[in-house]
This record gives sequence, C-alpha cells and structure tokens, in this order.
Amino acid sequence: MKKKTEVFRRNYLKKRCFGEFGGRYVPELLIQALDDLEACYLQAKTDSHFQRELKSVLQSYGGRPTPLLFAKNLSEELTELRESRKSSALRKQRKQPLKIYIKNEGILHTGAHKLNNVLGQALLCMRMGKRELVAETGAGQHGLAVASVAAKFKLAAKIFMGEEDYFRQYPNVYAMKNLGAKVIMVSDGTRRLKDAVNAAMKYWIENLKTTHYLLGSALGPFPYPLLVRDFQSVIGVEAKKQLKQAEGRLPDLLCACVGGGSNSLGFFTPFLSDAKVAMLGIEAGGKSMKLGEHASRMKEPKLGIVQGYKSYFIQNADGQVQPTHSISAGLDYPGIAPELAYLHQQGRVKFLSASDKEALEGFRKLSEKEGISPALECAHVIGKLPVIIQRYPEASFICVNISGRGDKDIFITAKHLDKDAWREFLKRELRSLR
Amino acid sequence: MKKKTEVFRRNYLKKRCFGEFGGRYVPELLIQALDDLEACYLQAKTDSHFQRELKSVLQSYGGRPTPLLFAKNLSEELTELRESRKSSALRKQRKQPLKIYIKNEGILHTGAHKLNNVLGQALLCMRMGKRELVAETGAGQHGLAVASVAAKFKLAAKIFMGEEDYFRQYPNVYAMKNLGAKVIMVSDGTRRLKDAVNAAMKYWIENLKTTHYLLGSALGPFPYPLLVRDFQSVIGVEAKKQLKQAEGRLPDLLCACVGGGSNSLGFFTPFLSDAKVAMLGIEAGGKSMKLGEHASRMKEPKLGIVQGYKSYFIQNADGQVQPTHSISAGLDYPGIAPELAYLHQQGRVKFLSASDKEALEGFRKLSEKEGISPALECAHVIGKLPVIIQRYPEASFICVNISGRGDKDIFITAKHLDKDAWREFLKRELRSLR
Amino acid sequence: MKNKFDIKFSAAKAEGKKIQLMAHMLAGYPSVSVNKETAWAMEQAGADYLELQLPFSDPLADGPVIMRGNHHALKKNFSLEKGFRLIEDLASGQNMPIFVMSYYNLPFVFGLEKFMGILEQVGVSGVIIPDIPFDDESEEYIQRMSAFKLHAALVISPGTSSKRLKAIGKKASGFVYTTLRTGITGAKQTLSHEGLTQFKKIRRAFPKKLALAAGFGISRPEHVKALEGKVDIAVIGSKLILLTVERGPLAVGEFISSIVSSIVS
Amino acid sequence: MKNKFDIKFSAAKAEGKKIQLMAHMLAGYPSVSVNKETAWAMEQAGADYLELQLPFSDPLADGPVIMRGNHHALKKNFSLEKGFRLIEDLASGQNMPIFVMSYYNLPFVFGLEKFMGILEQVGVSGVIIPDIPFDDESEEYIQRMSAFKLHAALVISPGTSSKRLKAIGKKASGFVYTTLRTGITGAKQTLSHEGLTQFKKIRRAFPKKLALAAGFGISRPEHVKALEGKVDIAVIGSKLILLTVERGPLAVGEFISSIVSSIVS
Ligand SMILES: Cc1ncc(COP(=O)(O)O)c(C=O)c1O
Ligand SMILES: Cc1ncc(COP(=O)(O)O)c(C=O)c1O
Repeated sequence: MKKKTEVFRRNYLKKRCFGEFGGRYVPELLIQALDDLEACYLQAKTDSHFQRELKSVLQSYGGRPTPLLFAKNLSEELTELRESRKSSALRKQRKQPLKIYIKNEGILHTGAHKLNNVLGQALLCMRMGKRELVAETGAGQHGLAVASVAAKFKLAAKIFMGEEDYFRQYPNVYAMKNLGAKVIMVSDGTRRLKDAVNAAMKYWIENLKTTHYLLGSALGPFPYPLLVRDFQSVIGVEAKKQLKQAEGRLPDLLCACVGGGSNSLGFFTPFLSDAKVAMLGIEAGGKSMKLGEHASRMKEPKLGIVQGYKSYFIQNADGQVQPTHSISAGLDYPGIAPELAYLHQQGRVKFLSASDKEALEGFRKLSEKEGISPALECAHVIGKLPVIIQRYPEASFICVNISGRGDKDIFITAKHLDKDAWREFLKRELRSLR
Repeated sequence: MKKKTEVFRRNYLKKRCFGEFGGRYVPELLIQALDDLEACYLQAKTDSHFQRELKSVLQSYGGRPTPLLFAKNLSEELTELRESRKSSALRKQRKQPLKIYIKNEGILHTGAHKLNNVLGQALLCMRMGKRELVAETGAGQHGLAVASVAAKFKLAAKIFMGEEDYFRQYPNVYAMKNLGAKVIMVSDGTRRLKDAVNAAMKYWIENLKTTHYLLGSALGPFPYPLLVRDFQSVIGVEAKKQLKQAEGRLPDLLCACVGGGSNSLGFFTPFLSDAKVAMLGIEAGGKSMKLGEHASRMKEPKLGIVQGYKSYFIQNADGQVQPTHSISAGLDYPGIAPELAYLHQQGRVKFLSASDKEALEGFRKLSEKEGISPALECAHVIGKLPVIIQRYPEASFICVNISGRGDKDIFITAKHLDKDAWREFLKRELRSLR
Repeated sequence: MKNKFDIKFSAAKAEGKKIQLMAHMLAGYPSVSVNKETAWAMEQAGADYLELQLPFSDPLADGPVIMRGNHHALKKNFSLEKGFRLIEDLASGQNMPIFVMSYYNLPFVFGLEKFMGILEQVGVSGVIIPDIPFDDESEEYIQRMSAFKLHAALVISPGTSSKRLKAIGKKASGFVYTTLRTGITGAKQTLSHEGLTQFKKIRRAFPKKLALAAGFGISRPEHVKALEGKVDIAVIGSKLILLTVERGPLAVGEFISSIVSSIVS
Repeated sequence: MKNKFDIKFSAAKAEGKKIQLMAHMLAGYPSVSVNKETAWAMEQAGADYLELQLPFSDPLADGPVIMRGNHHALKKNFSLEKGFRLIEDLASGQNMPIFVMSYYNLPFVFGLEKFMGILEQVGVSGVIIPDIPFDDESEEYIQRMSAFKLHAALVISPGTSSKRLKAIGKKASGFVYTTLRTGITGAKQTLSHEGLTQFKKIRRAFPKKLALAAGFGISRPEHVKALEGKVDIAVIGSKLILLTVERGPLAVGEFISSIVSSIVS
C-alpha cells in the first residue's frame, strides 16, 4: 500500500514542481488563469522587448542596480569576536579577517526587494490585457510596491490585508491609500498574511477575466514560485557581479532572511551552480520554539499542501495550519517557498532561526556599525551573525542580503528600544489632532 | 555719503562671495577653522584620490546614480490642462505634448539629497584629522544623513535640533539615536532650524580643534556655500547626462524646491552655462503672505547678514530675523543660499512660492499619478506645476528635482489627509504601549 | 460491494426523478449534535445525498459563510478524529450516500491511504477535494480512489474549455460537479447566467451515463427548478449552513421539503 | 572733538591704574529702566567703560545667558529706536565712555552710515561688531568708523595666529578685544589657561600704545586680579547680566565695587 502512494506522489504533477514540492493544488476554475499566466510568462521570458522594458523600469522607477557595500565595521567586530573565541593555541595562527558585504535592497523605491517582483508581474498583467491587480500584504511592503506600480501603470489595485496587520501597520495602509489603491481589511482566520492570501485568491477567482493576482513571494500555485524567483533573481545577478568585482572571487557564504522565500531565492539562485558558495536562510525564531510563538518551518519540517502548493507548513497533526509569531510582519507566514523546501532537502541551502531579540539586536547593530537601519526581516540575519560565523568557521567572505530598510518598522522598534519617549511623542501627536 | 558705503560694500570681502552675497561674517575665532576647511576642500577638489573615494561611497553607500523617470501620467494630465486653457483658435493648432521628468533623489540612502553633501563633508572631516561631526537639523533629514554617515565612518555625531522640530519630527530623532548620534534639543529663540544652526555653530566654536561643523545647506560662511553646492552638483551632473540620453536635448526648464538652497543649486549648477535652460526655484508659501505665515524670502527680498553670510532673510525693518511657517520642516528656514540670491539678482533663476495646500496637493498628485510619494519639500514643486506651465508656455520639456521621499512626513500628511483613521491608529498604538 | 451512490443514483434515474438533491453540511458546525439532527431532517425532507465537509484552516474555494464555519468548528476543537466518528455515525444512522468534501491537506497529512481506507470502511461513497484539479496526472488519483471503491468527484467550472471537459469526462468517476459561477461558494439571490447556459457544452463533452451535479449559489426552490433537465443533481451549500445556524435543523428540513415539492409539482 | 574713550584711557594710564573695567549691559534686558539704574550703579562702583549690547535675534557669539537676554528683550518689543533713545540717555546721564556692541545685521539693515552717524552724534566712543572679522578688506570698515570718530574695536581669540595678530595690530583702532577662551560668552568658575597665557604673544604682535581688553568668562574679583598687568581693560559680561536679573542693579554695583577694591589693594 505504501508503494502505491509513492507512485501516486511521484506522478501527480510531474511537471511544475521542484522535486516533490510545488505544484498547483487549486480549484479547477483557476487552472485556465494559471495556464494563461504561465504561457504569458514563458513568452515574456524570452522576449527581448519585455526584458528590456523590465530592465528599464527596474532602473528608472526602481533605482536599480542596488549597491553592494563592504560592512567594514561589522566585519572588524565579528573578526574580533571570532578571534576571542579561538583556543589560545589557534590564536597564534594568522588572524583571518572576516569580510562581510551587504547587498542593499533597502535602497529600492518603496524600500524593499518586493518591487522587483511587482514590476515584473505588473508588466505581465498588462501583457495579458488585464487592468486590475489584486494582492495580499502582511507588513505592507508588498502592498506598497503594488500600489505604487499600479499608480505608475494606471492599473487598479486591491490590496487585502489581515485585520491585525491592517491596524499594526496602518502607516503603510495610509501610504497605499494615498497611492490610490483600495486596501481591504480581512477579519477572518488568524487575521494575518495567510488570511489575506486566502481573501486575495478568492477575489481573484471571482474576477479572473479582468484581474491579475500579484502574489508577493515565491510560493502559491505554479507558475508563481517560478516567476517570482526569476523576477527576484536580479538581486543575485547583480550581487554576483559586484562581489566578484569587489574581491575577485565568489563569496564563501550567502545569508538571507526567509519569509515566503522571495528575497532569499532571488539572491541565491544565480549562485546555485557555484558549489563552493554555501547558502543559509534565516527564519523567524520569534519568542520561543513553542507552537504559535515562532515562524520557523524548517526546525521540524512538516510537509503539507496549502494555498495551492506543496511545501513545509506550520501545522498541527491534523494538517490544520497554525498561528505563528514574529516581531517582523514579513516573516510570520506559515508556509515557505517550495523551491526552498527542495533546496533544503537537497542540502543545498541550510536554515537557522533568529529570535525576536536577535532581530532587534541586529537592527541596532547594523544601524550603529554601518549607519544602515535594516528592515526587521533582514535584521534577523545580522543578529544571527555571531552564531553564523561560528557555524561556518571556514567562511571568511560573506554576503548578507538586506531585503529592505527599517523605516517601516519604527512603530515596532521604537516600542522596544525607546518606549517612554515614543509614548510621549504619540501622546503629543494625539493632542495635536484634537 | 551713499557712495562711500557702496565702495565699502564692494570691497569688503572681495573674494568669497557671489556678487555681493556670501562672505564670512563670523567672529574672528572662526576664521582659522574656515581657512583650514577651505584649504582642505580646495585640495580635495583636485585630488583624484579624494574624488574617487567620494564617488565610491556615493555609489556603494548612497546608492547613486539616482534615477531619472519620465512622469508619463503627470505629463499627460498637464498637457490636457494646458490644452483646455487655450483659446479655441489656438486649440486648433498642433497639440504640444508636455514632457515632465523627475530626478529622484528620494531613492538615496536616508531618503533625501542631503546625503550627497554629508558624505563629501565627512570625508573632508577625516582629511582634516577630526573625529567629531556637529550638525543642525530641522526636519531631521540632514541629521539622519549625518548620523548614518558618522556611524559608517566611526565619527562621533552631535545633532542640534530645535525643540519644536525635536518633538514634531521625533521619529527622526529616534532614528538618529539608534544610529548612535547624540541629539541635542535647542529650546532658544524660535526653537526651530535657525536656532539649531546657532547652537551647532556655538558648539563648534567651543570645540574647533576636534570637530567639524557639517552644515546642511548651501549657506553659512564661506566656504560652506561653495562646497555644499559642489557636493550637491552630482544631482545636476547625472541629470544632465540622463536628460540628454532620454530626449536628445537639454530641457527647457528645471524646477526645484528651495529651503536653504542645496538641492536646487546642486541640480541647477551644471546647467548654468546652458543659456536656453530656464530655472525656477519654489519656496514655501505657507498659509499666507503675512509675515510669520510663510518662508518666501524672494517675494520681497530683504538683504541681511545673519549666521555668517550675506543674503536675503525674512526679517523686520530693524533687521531682526522673523519666525517663518511651512508645512514642510525643510523649507522654513528664514535665509537663502547666497548663490541663489545672486542668481536671482542676475535673473538667471526665477522664484515662485507654493502654499501648504499646494504642497499637499503635489504630494497626492505625484503619489496617485506616478506611484512616488515625494517629500513635502519637493511636493511644493509638483503642486505648483499647473501654474508653472502657464508661466512658461514655451517650455515643453521640464525636469523636476524630487529632493526626497515622503515617508518622513507621514505624521504631517496623515494629519491632513486621513485625520480620523490616523487618530484611531495613534490611540491604538498608545494603548499597546501601556 | 457496489458503491451506495451508484445504487441510489440509478434507482432514482430509473424512477424518472427529474432532479436529485445533495445537501451540504459542515462537520462540527455549529456542533456535532446539530450536524446529526440536521442530517436527520435532511433525509426526512427528501434530500438524496449528503456532502459532508471536514473543516480546514484555509478553505480556498469557500466563501465567507462556509469559511467562517470552518474556523468556528476548528476553534471549538473539532478534530479529524471527531470528524471520522461523525462520518461513521452519519453513515450508519441514515441512508443518504455520503460524499466527504475537504481540502487536500487533510488526507495528505493524515496519510492518503489511511484516510481513504477509513472512509471506505465506514461506507462513504466518494470524496470531493476541490484543490486537486484535473491534470494528466490526476488520473492516478482517480484510480487510487476507485481502488478504495470511492468516487473521486471532479469539479469543473463555467470557464473550463471543451477540450478539457472532454478529457475530464473520460476520467471522471461517480459524478462531475460543476460550479454555477466562476467563483467561490456562497448563496446568491439569483443564479449566474453564465452558469445556466453552460450545460449543453458540458453534456456534449461528457459521456451520457456520467452524472452531473451543479452547485454554488443555490438558495431558492426556483433555482433548483431552473436546473431541472439540465443536471442530475443540485447541490445546496451555504444556504443550508446559514439556515442551520440561524434557524436550526428543522428550518433546513422545511427548506428542502419546499424544494422537493416544487420539483414534484 | 576727541573721542571720550581716548581721553579717559590715557588719563587712567597716566594715573597708573593697573587695570580698567568695562561693564557689559544688554539693552532692554530686563528693561530699559533697569538698564539705566544699572548703569548708574556701575559708574558709582567704579566701572570705567560701558559696553552696551543691542539685542539681535541671532547673537552668534553669545552663550546662553546673553542669548536668552537678547530674545527676552526682543519679545518685550525692544526696538532699534528704543535702543538709540537708551544710548542717548546713557551717554548724557553718566560719564563712562560707551561702546555699542551688536551684530552686523542691525547697522547693515538700518543703513551703516545712518547708524554710525547717530552713534557719533550722541557721543558714543566706538562699536564692537563681532561678526565683522578682520580681513584684508575690513580696513575699509575701520576707516569708515574713524571717519565717524568711532573706534572699531576688533575682536581676537587665543587661536589667532601671530601673523594675523600683526596685521590686526596695524589696523586696530581704540582697543583690541581678546576673548579669554576660544568660545562663546558666558561666566565660568575659572578662567581658561589658554586665555591667560596668550598675552605675551599678543603684546609682542601689537604696537605698544594699542589698548588691550580681555573678556569671556570673568566672574570673580580674582579673575580680574589675574589679568592685572597683562591687559589694560577687563570686560565683564554674562556675570553682570546674571546679577542684574537675579539680584538687581545694586548687586551689580556691589560686585563691581568688590573688584575695584581688589584691584586697588
Ligand atoms: C523587507 C522584507 N524582507 C523580507 C520579507 C520576507 O519575504 P520573502 O521571504 O519573500 O523575501 C518581507 C516580506 O514582507 C519584507 O518586507
Ligand atoms: C527632502 C528635502 N528637500 C529639500 C530640503 C530643503 O533644503 P535645500 O533647499 O538645502 O535643498 C530639505 C531640507 O531639510 C529636505 O529634507
């Protein structure tokens, strides 16, 4: 009986998957739309006109290329830390200086890597003759990118956002509204990103002919994981060239935070065939490893099929998806990109998680050391570096993808790092509103 | 008697001025420091190593070059507006499409053009062997850039900020503190930018040997107006190349907002010798043209000598500098760059002012039309475009400098554009802090 | 042992029944005891088949009413174990053939073989899993189900192309469920025009003997009446859930009765 | 008519006075009437010269005490017109030669010729404008002032180079004011070491007959005592302003008396 199931698994969805992960587990009525999208994308991929146009908007609208920066002060501190941990015998050996570079996607218009994918998909939307975008958003960064690009391309935009996120990330709601997008609060389920995805998909199902669902990460049913990854790969393509130029060789290790998986995959992909480049994804460790207090899907990976794709999900024994927690709204999604699940299975990409506390520490560290305040998502990576360099003692040339800038998190970080003054500030603002 | 005074005026400060504007009207004890800075800068200016290093940090840290974008939707709307105003006879003539481009300095790290100057001066500071920066800030954008660059270069940073600004721009105070800078509240005078300049200068005077005063705009005593302009000219140099590439010719008109004058001068300078390129500076018209309710120095220019330089100031008949108002904290300074005063006198640069209302309208317009939320400072220009195109009927190719992005202004714009929801949001945040 | 659905369906056909009714119910919502009372009322009123949905955290194809029902049941700790017990009770306590509807993750995580084995054992007639779309490879899935003597009812929609319909028709087992709208579940005031005009195309693509069910949006006797002669089975979903929760099992019975009598008349 | 300062200064020198006192006062702060009482008390106590500062919105060289005084006076609507009236009253109501201290913008905006003409007319001895630094071209400024029979007292600081000092010495008129610190005005507990050790260098650079004044930070009789023999005039600023505001004109008189007696003894 076991064997039969395996045959079934292997055959079902022969294509459209990464190993056993991915697929398109959706109601039949979505198949046509997914087929159309796939066909449109595959055409566009080899259409030099499309690629030129994409490149042009990435540059003129997005501000690409984004810079690569040698994080000199951070490198020095971590070199010292690594030295101080060595046994006295080893310490006598030559000191191996660590070189940490950051690829800064926070420079991008709207403040995060999300824009890369949004510009690509918006062009696809128009190519399909559709004039409306629908999207989910958690922290609001993806929604902000969608709202901005929709304005630029004169597309209508409907952004679904969980009630929890709607209120805690209201500044982004406000920004999206200003850009002319319609933001719809989702009060079902966990009232978070996952439920916004459900709502957006349903809106799409009801309006397939006129709308394009602009999914924000490298997940969901095929071809989304593929095209989102491809559109984000500009990060890695640029970084590879820049890193070679900076050090004359490829780095030993790449690190990126992993929410859905789009920034990490975009960063990693162009290096996948370079066997000597190790890759590490950092998930949200939240408050603890107790169910509901983190968003680490890789700690004890549980295979599932949710929201149209097969991958690892945070779920209970019955297969019910469970609530998550992270200080960063961009990392608290319960699923993960099927391609990352595959790369994990293959051992190509490793995973660690960083706690809320480590993320805050990372936020402060990069601010103080390099004058760059990272988004809390990628701050997880910075906060984890002291552990990472211990796990990878051979790595001396590391590149971290900074997926976004930290401005958007002010209401969260200030609450933790500057509580009293922040409270006074809010009180004053409230008074001024009367 | 009249004539004698004129001779005096003409001779005093023969050098170090733009026509009659500029100079260095400071206590004797600052002269040595200004001489040192001037010498250092003039050396650096022709030192290819310095220039290379500056270029490198502008790129790897700042994210330069910043993009030039064709504002297609805005152009179309304004073309229609212009058409609709034509007499019916004229309307029969060929329709002349307007082309409006924006140079987007909002892409820059820390969100505004301020960084260009800060990186340049920080390098000068180190070149002089100094390890501490002191700076004034109004909206906090200059302070944020200083705090960031200080962190990157391991310099100490003291940022002076008027009490009014400290509280209304607290999010930037918080950001600066996170970056490791010391932010000092100034409770004297109008408790605004002007008083922060006074305080910063005094701190500098007391600590000349170890600190560099990193002035944030193209004003103050020589050589500041010169070097700030030069460091900001990268905007215009890039824009010139990009505009030529985009349209095969130079634009008819350049527009920029004018606070101190650094973004406008940086944008204009490389075009000054191109006689066919008209230039327009937009000042803060505030609530009305009543003294105290605006910050337009050019409406009725009054020559004065304040904070070390001769230029136009908002002052009363006695020469006492008067309070100003603008919805944008970056445009409410009572003085103006001496070089702009000179260019105005020569008729090379014209000036208009935009009201608070027009600025908010400009903020919304660029958000909705192009998906780019501008800082309120440069939003003044966008809001004034309907008038500008009427004043310049021959201009069909216009470039606007977007000096910064609008994120920083959320507490101001939300108050105006989304009052009730914003109030609820703040209340909720406050509750969550208990 | 022949599948209960096949027996009942051919019998009804033979009787000349113009249209049959499949009544939808959400396990654990509002409670297991209400589920049981409702099933009883449905059968009494003349429903032919029972579609029993097992709640899932992310019911992709469901509109607000059923989705919130899913969440409600899960919040009240409805588990798969309780689900199996309910199915067993319903399968033995009444005579409508049962189709278990759920999303793929539940059998997938539980173990497909184990899951289907249990369903077969308690006498379920088939499964409806909307997030297994038809694909060249889903043939395998249908075969697996038939090895368990379970129909794998496929779902199509007004947008499905003729070519695809043909392929589906070839593989389908038990019945094919067509949605009346390109959309998600939910009771509507009127049926979609798009939905009502599709049947010729569908019938043409399908083998004659294949049963055709239709649902999504049915909320009035007239709706069912409009489907007469066009499909074999009308599926009523959100409307019954609403009635159950707002007015109780007896109201569900009354509503079904009113339909049944409108069909007969 | 000879400048009042020149007359008084040479007389005091001739008398063998070891050090003379210039007392600072801020016009309109805390009020004009207090200004007048204070001037009277200063003269009674033995101050030699009066430095009268006209308030300005942005007093670049002033520390917190004097700066806030400037702002206070302006807030109470102190105007240039009131300033001229006060100067006139003080010039006629007492005998200390007066130096008007202000920032350049006031005479510049008012009209330099008109401004200086008024000062000359009411008998002021000179002006101190700290934001006109010495420059090749400030020669012109000094000449203009002397055409008005006004001394243009130049300000130097401990950091001024010997080369510059020589140049300044050549042009200076009346007296040169050296700050005791590289800094802004303000009473301090102790005088800066840097300030106290600079005088040899300064004297060497200047012509013998040029009067040298020193200020910034003087707050005790000992401070003045320490300057004896080093400079000709000690200027007391913030300390007197503080005393005026906190304890009134009489306290100012007492303080100056205590200095005068410490000098004499
Ligand atoms: C700045 C930033 N980084 C990372 C993420 C995580 O998404 P992903 O893993 O798809 O890059 C988000 C999602 O909102 C984000 O805003
Ligand atoms: C975004 C932005 N634009 C413009 C200005 C005005 O300064 P300037 O005229 O020197 O460019 C400021 C000053 O804070 C600013 O932050």
